[in-house]
Amino acid sequence: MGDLLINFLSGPVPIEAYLGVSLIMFFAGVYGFLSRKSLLMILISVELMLNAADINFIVFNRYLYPGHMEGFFFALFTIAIAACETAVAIAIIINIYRNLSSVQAGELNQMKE
Amino acid sequence: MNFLSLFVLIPALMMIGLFVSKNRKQILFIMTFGASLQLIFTSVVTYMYLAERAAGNMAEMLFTADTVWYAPFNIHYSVGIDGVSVVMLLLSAIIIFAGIFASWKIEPLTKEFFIWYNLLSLGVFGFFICLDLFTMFLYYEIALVPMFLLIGIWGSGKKEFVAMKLILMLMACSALLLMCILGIYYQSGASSMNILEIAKHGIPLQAQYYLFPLTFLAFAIKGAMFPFHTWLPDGHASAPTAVSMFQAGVLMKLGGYGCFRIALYLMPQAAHEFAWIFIILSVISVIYGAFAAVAQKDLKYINAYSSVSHCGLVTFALLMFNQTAMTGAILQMLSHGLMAALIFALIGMIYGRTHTRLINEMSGLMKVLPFLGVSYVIGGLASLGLPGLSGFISEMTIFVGAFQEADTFYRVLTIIACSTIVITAVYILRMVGKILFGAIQDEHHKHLEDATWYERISVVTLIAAIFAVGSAPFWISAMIGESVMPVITQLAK
Amino acid sequence: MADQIIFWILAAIMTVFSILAVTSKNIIRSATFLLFVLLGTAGLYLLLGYHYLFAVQIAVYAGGIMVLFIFAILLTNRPGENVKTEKYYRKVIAGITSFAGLAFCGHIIYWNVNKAYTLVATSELKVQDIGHTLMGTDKYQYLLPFEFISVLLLACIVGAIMIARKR
Amino acid sequence: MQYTLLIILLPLLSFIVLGLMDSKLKPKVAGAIGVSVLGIITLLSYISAFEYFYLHKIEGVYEKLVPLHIEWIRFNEFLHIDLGILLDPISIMMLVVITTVSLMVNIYSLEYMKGEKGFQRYYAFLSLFTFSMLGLVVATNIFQMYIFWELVGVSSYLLIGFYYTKPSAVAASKKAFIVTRFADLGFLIGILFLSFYTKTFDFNILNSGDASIFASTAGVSFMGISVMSWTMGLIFIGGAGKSAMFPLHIWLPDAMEGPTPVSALIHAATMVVAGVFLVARLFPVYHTYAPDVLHVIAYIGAFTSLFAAVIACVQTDIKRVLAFSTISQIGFMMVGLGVSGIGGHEGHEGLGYMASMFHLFTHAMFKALLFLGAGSVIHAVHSNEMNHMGGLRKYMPITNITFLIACLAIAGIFPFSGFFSKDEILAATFQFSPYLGATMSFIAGLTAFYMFRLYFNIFWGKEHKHEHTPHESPFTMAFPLVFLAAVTVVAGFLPFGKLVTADRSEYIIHLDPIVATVSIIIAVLSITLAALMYMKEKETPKQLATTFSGIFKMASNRFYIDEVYIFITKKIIFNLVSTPIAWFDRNVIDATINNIGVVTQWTSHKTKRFQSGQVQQYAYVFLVGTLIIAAIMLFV
Amino acid sequence: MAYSSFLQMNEEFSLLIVMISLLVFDIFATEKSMRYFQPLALVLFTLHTVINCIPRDAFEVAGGMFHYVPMQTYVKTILNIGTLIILLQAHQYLNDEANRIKKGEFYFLTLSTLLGMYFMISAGNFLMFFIGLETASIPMSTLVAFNKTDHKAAEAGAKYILSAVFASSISLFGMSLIYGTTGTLYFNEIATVFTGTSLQMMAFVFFVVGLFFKISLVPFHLWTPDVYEGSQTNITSYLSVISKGAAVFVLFTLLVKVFPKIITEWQHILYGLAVLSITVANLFAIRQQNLKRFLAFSSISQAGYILLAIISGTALGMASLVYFVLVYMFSNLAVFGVLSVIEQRTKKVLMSDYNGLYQTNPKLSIVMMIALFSLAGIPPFAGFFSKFFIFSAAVQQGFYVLVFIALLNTIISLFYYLLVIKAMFIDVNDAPIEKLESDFPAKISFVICTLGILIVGLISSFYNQIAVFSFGI
Repeated sequence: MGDLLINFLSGPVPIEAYLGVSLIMFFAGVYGFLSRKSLLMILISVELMLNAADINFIVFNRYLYPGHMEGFFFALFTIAIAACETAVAIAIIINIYRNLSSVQAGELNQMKE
Repeated sequence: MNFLSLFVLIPALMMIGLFVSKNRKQILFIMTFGASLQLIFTSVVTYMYLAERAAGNMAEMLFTADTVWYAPFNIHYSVGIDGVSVVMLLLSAIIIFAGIFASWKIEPLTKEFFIWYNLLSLGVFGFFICLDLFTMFLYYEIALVPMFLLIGIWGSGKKEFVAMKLILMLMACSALLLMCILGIYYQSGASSMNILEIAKHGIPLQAQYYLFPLTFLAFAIKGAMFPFHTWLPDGHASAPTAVSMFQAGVLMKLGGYGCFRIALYLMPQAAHEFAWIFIILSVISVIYGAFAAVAQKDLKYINAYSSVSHCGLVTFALLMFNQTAMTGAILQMLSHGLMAALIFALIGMIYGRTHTRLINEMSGLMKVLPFLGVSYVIGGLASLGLPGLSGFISEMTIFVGAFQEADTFYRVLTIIACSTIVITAVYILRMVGKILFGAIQDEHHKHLEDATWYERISVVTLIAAIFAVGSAPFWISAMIGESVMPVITQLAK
Repeated sequence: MADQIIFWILAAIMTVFSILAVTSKNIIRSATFLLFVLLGTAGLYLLLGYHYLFAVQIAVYAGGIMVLFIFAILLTNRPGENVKTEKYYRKVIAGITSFAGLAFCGHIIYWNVNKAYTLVATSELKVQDIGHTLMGTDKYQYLLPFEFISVLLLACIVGAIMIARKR
Repeated sequence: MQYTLLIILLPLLSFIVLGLMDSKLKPKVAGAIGVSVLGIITLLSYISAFEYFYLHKIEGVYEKLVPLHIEWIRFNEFLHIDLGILLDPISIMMLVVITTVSLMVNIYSLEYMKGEKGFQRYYAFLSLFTFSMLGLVVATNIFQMYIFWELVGVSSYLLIGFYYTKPSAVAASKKAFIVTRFADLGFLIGILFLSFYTKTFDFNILNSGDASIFASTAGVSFMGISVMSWTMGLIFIGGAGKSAMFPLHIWLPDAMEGPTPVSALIHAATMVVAGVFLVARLFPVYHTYAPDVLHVIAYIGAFTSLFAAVIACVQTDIKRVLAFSTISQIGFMMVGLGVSGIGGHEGHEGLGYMASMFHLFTHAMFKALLFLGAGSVIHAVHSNEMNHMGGLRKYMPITNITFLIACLAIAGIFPFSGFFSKDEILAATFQFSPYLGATMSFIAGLTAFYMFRLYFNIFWGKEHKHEHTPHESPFTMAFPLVFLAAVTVVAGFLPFGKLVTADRSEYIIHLDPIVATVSIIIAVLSITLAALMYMKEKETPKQLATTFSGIFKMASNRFYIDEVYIFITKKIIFNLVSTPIAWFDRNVIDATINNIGVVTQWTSHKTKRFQSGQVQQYAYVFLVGTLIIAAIMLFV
Repeated sequence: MAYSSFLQMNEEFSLLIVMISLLVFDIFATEKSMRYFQPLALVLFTLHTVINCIPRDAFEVAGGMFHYVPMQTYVKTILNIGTLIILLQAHQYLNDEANRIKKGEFYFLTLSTLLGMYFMISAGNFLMFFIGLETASIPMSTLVAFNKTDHKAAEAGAKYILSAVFASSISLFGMSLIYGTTGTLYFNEIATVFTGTSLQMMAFVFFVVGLFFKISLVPFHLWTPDVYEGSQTNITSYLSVISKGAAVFVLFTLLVKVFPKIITEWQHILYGLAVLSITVANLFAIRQQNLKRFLAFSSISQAGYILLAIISGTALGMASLVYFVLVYMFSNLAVFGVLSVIEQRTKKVLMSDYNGLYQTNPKLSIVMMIALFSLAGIPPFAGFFSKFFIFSAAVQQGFYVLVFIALLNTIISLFYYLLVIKAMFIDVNDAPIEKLESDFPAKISFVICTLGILIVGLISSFYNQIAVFSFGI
């Protein structure tokens, strides 16, 4: 048992593990996006999704293509973009709140069909 | 750009003129002047054509001109005419001319009416002078959509519904057509969309098997072939007079012309394979249309079904693949165009007075409307194929031509098709008898005014043309006869 | 070895808190859980030797975005009003779909990702290198996107202010 | 003989002028134009007849002259419709008949139609008819004949429907046109067959006796009958329609709705014999290539003749009696043709043909006379019904006498023209088959009977009360009666055998004394019987009617052929074919198209909820879409 | 360091200058001089359009980060003209009391999204591309919510930003996987190594749906009608024309340049999506009463038609696509222009409100009709030509069935376009929209659109010019 564990833990962290974490994060975000009612919660879920992608970039850069810093910079810029998105989204959500006195996604149903 | 382009330029200029015109007088002046110009020009072109042929120019198309338009697609603006186009141009010019007088008092939105009307005529003329698949299709489509507004605004009855249905059905057939045109062009591997060029290249047999039936069908729908004729009765019934005339007189002819010029000419081998299907359908149209007309109560419906029947003969004859029948088909297009236009003009005029088109609600109109009545009888007689009027010539040419095929299949169908001359007589005489003869039953009908001068011009023009074709068919038939030869040779390969 | 252990701890934290963040009923708690996830991500960056990115992650996400979230939550959360509970079937559908997506992507990634890597030493990236790369105009240098993203930032600021201001 | 063209063209001109001017012309002027044009062409046709019969006989055979021949429309290298004039004995004879009767009718109508609304139109139509009929008889080819055949049909339609405000007239005109049109269909198909096999329309080529023309028909047959028999049979259907052979005769009695002079011209003298003329024109072809059809023609003619004669015996409308009599007499002509052969220097092969043509000629004269006489009576008493007449001989002496002459002629009493022509037909028939001959003799007896029944009922018998006293017709009406009566009296002595024969060479007529005597006896007996029954008011007819009520009723109702016609047209064509087709069109074909639209719209409305307005649902669809595409790309 | 090479990016620089100068003007201008803001902006933008309309030779900046080919000039010019038309049409709106204050923001945001599109178009690297994409969509969401006091606008803004963020997350995830499988983010390098392994295919799909979202193809389209309906009409037109036009061009470029090795695969995807988009959008459009919503579905189906050009992957397809976008821009903007004029004055957007419009506003009706006919592909209007070329491009590659399905759908689309025309010309209305006088800039925009619709088709040099620089596989 112990050997097995040590065997498992020896050597570098496998790339699949990183990718698995990011994937779980990503789909947790997806789940949140699809199931939560509050717009803010939806936004929180989106953050998870963006973060998952960032991790992917970083991991790929480090593990597979360490020659250049492409993944690194992509992640860096993505963080900035995520910040922009969040800021704008929150502004819009606040605007929704002003208009509807609520931030429930279900109430955004004036336009349909 | 050679002088043939004037055919589309004149309507275009007329449209511009109308657009800036101020009052009714100017509108009517522009229309009359323009249409007369068009008619004269058409006659001149006809004369030039005959002179050129007499001078021994045996080219397939005369007065051709070719300008590259969209080089990447090898689309050229190429024009040229042969005898068949000349006949169609004449027909269109006459009907457009007559149509103007038939809608002299059109209300409301006179200007708009004539603008759309001109657009229709532009499309039709363009279609007949063009040799390039793309431009042909372009003009074909131009001559389609104005119908929607013309019927929708100035029509009667369930006009919106009918306009929509008509346009959508015809759009369906032009969708089919567009696909076929592209298929023809790409499959032929020709370096231009010019049909002469494509005919030289030929289309692989395998492709023809797909393209021919579809192309033919697309045009046949326009020619109201059973069972795709159903846009026609409603369309005729709801359209205003001039549009009914135009539709029956010219637009339906685009179908037959297209079958002739594109489907048969470019895909002769497949035509042989599939002819039997369309021949059967045509014969069904002929008989079916005639029988359906017998049971109708509305004048326009009667004539609509009669058109189905008559135009069935066109495709029937085209598919006989011999010179006589094909000449007959073109003659039938000409003759049906004139007759149908005449009858629709008269129906419109009668409807304008009686405000009904149901034959049960009219009787004895001959007494109060002698001019219209007599003209109506003439139209009816032309339609049932009275010698001396155009219908006889075309039908006989068709029957004689169709009889040259000794096969039992052809023979039986030809005989069935021949029997239309009886059924036609039945519904024509029934209709004439009910509305024109007998005693006047409706009090209001006793004080109707007979045709006005402009109505007379319209009617007389058409009758004169019908007589001209009917009593002196030799030159027109000879002209057509030599012009169908390229198609026949193509089919004989 | 230590890397491994740290990684697995971080991984466990991130997985658990990701899931908690999207399932928690209380929105403030969700935000907090998100913070933990973001910090865990920062930890991963650190683990992989991207110190600079670690700092950025902490500063931007934890320092900037989370604050925004907290403000927004406070602004829109009326006292006494609880988050409405979601409909059950919706959760189930969302859950099934997400899980299916996870399984699908996991399957594809697991079997197809390039595992023939040789991990070079996880030395720290020099800030000078980062700076040079960021300011260069050659291939694999990032001045143009850097300049360009400023336009994005500016536009977002303008837009956000335009939306958020009272008039 | 180029001037014969004028004979054709002048009536056309007159039609155009009268038709276009219509009511702008005064009635008198219109009448004058009509009459003078007819006068000119009558004169011309007489001249041409003289010229032809005197000058154009070469070696005992009359030439076939084609003074005019233009190509009208060309179908292909062989087939082309030409317009031209073919002069041979029968066409010359027809020219004479047509112009004469037409002229008489034109003169007669001046008075008869006076004051009618549409007088000008009437004359226009008469001119049109004359033109068409003349064009028909001089046709050089079968298609030209067909063209004028149709034109004749239309003129007939127009003239029958002249009183267009009268529903019965409209119905009759329609019926006449459609029935003959139906027959024309057969004609047309026959022409098409003929032209297909012979590659020509031209009569001269067809009749030339050149067997190579028909070479391609050899061995071709359908249902055991040779193709030439089919062809000629179909062509005969056309002739049968125009000539009112059973069962296509139904239109003719109704056609009496037209003005009486029209009946005289079209439905007695000229148009109705077009069928006979057609058979005569193609006689060599019939004789050589379709003798079986010729025999069928004979039997149909005989049956029709008998059938019509029986009906004529019980009709009470005088014009209908005459109509049935016409049918019966045309039957005679058909029989004559049917039993005939060609040639006739020795033996009697050509007798039937000659007799038939002769009968055509004489019949035209006396039947026109009868009709005009009847018109005169109707003009006087304003009724068609026999019951309203009686004892008119006192008031209308000229009419009486001329009518009597005509009756005697049709009954076949020597020396009136009918005797000669009918007698020869009977003789020819006896040669062919004694049974047929006997039948025909019996019919001749019936003819005499019903004609005198008619005569006595009109001019003798009990006088009917009239609102105003009947009076003799004025000169313009009387003159044609007298003229035609004169012709009727002398025509029998025309040397017809020298002029009009099957092979265009002289045929010596031998009167068969036995046949002649027998037929005169039969005729006299019949007349006596009629005199006994109808000369004085007696109960005998009524008794007879009740005794033979079955047959009497059937005959009065014309053996219910009209009912069959109505059944076929109304019940079968209209209710069982047209109405269902119209229904099918609206409710199946049209509805299918409409339903495509309806279904599209329905789908559109049913999918509303897909666009729920919920942003999460949008994302859900987005995600699922992505996954599905990815899955398809990877696993399919 | 070769900063000077940046100066080659003429279009981007001049647009940036316009933006900055407007921003500066907006900040420092007095209340009074704000009157000159719009004329100045329009003049500057026109100038920008004019000076940048000549194509240059291809070049690269920043080591391939920015990759210019001459065709881009045409695309950008088309976008410029479109934006100009929209700005002209928005003139009225921005002069309203309520919106006057937001003028500067409007321009700045619009132009910054345009700049984003420029970079998206010219990107030679996924990073550039992604930033461009985001620049084109994040500020856009604030534009969508521009009428912030309007519930619908607010809702539309929220829907847009959430959908956009979701889409870009997925797309980003896809990009990360592309990076993971190819090891590079430069387009030209990816093209050689991207061979279509399983993971690459998945990455590709995840990535490309982000663009499908922008183009709003079924089933990634559901946000479109809501957002179109909610936002201010000029913004809607911007979304439907400019944003979409840029995206389709980019999609073509990417597919052809970056993923040429998996052409069969992406052709299959596009095949399905084209059929779905055209059909579903048409079906949904039939029942719409709100014209903006209706146009949303119409534009979705138009996007489906555009796929027919992309699917061919040939130079012919490229030229047809750009041409289609050009024509589509004129037609759609004309329709939206009419809509905006009417909505501006009367707040009416339902189809039934348009009944009898011709009686009172003949000119507007005619413009609208011509534009709708052009959208429906009726000759002699340019739309006919553009549709024909697109079908032609697809048929040339043998997509007969696809073209046939598309053609059948043109019937449905004609149906609903005719519904509008019917409302304007045929239906009677007791209280039609009163006579409206549109302001001068709007009039200019109508003239430009109408002329465009009329001459772009009939005069072949437009197409031929485009065809000169088109490229395909």
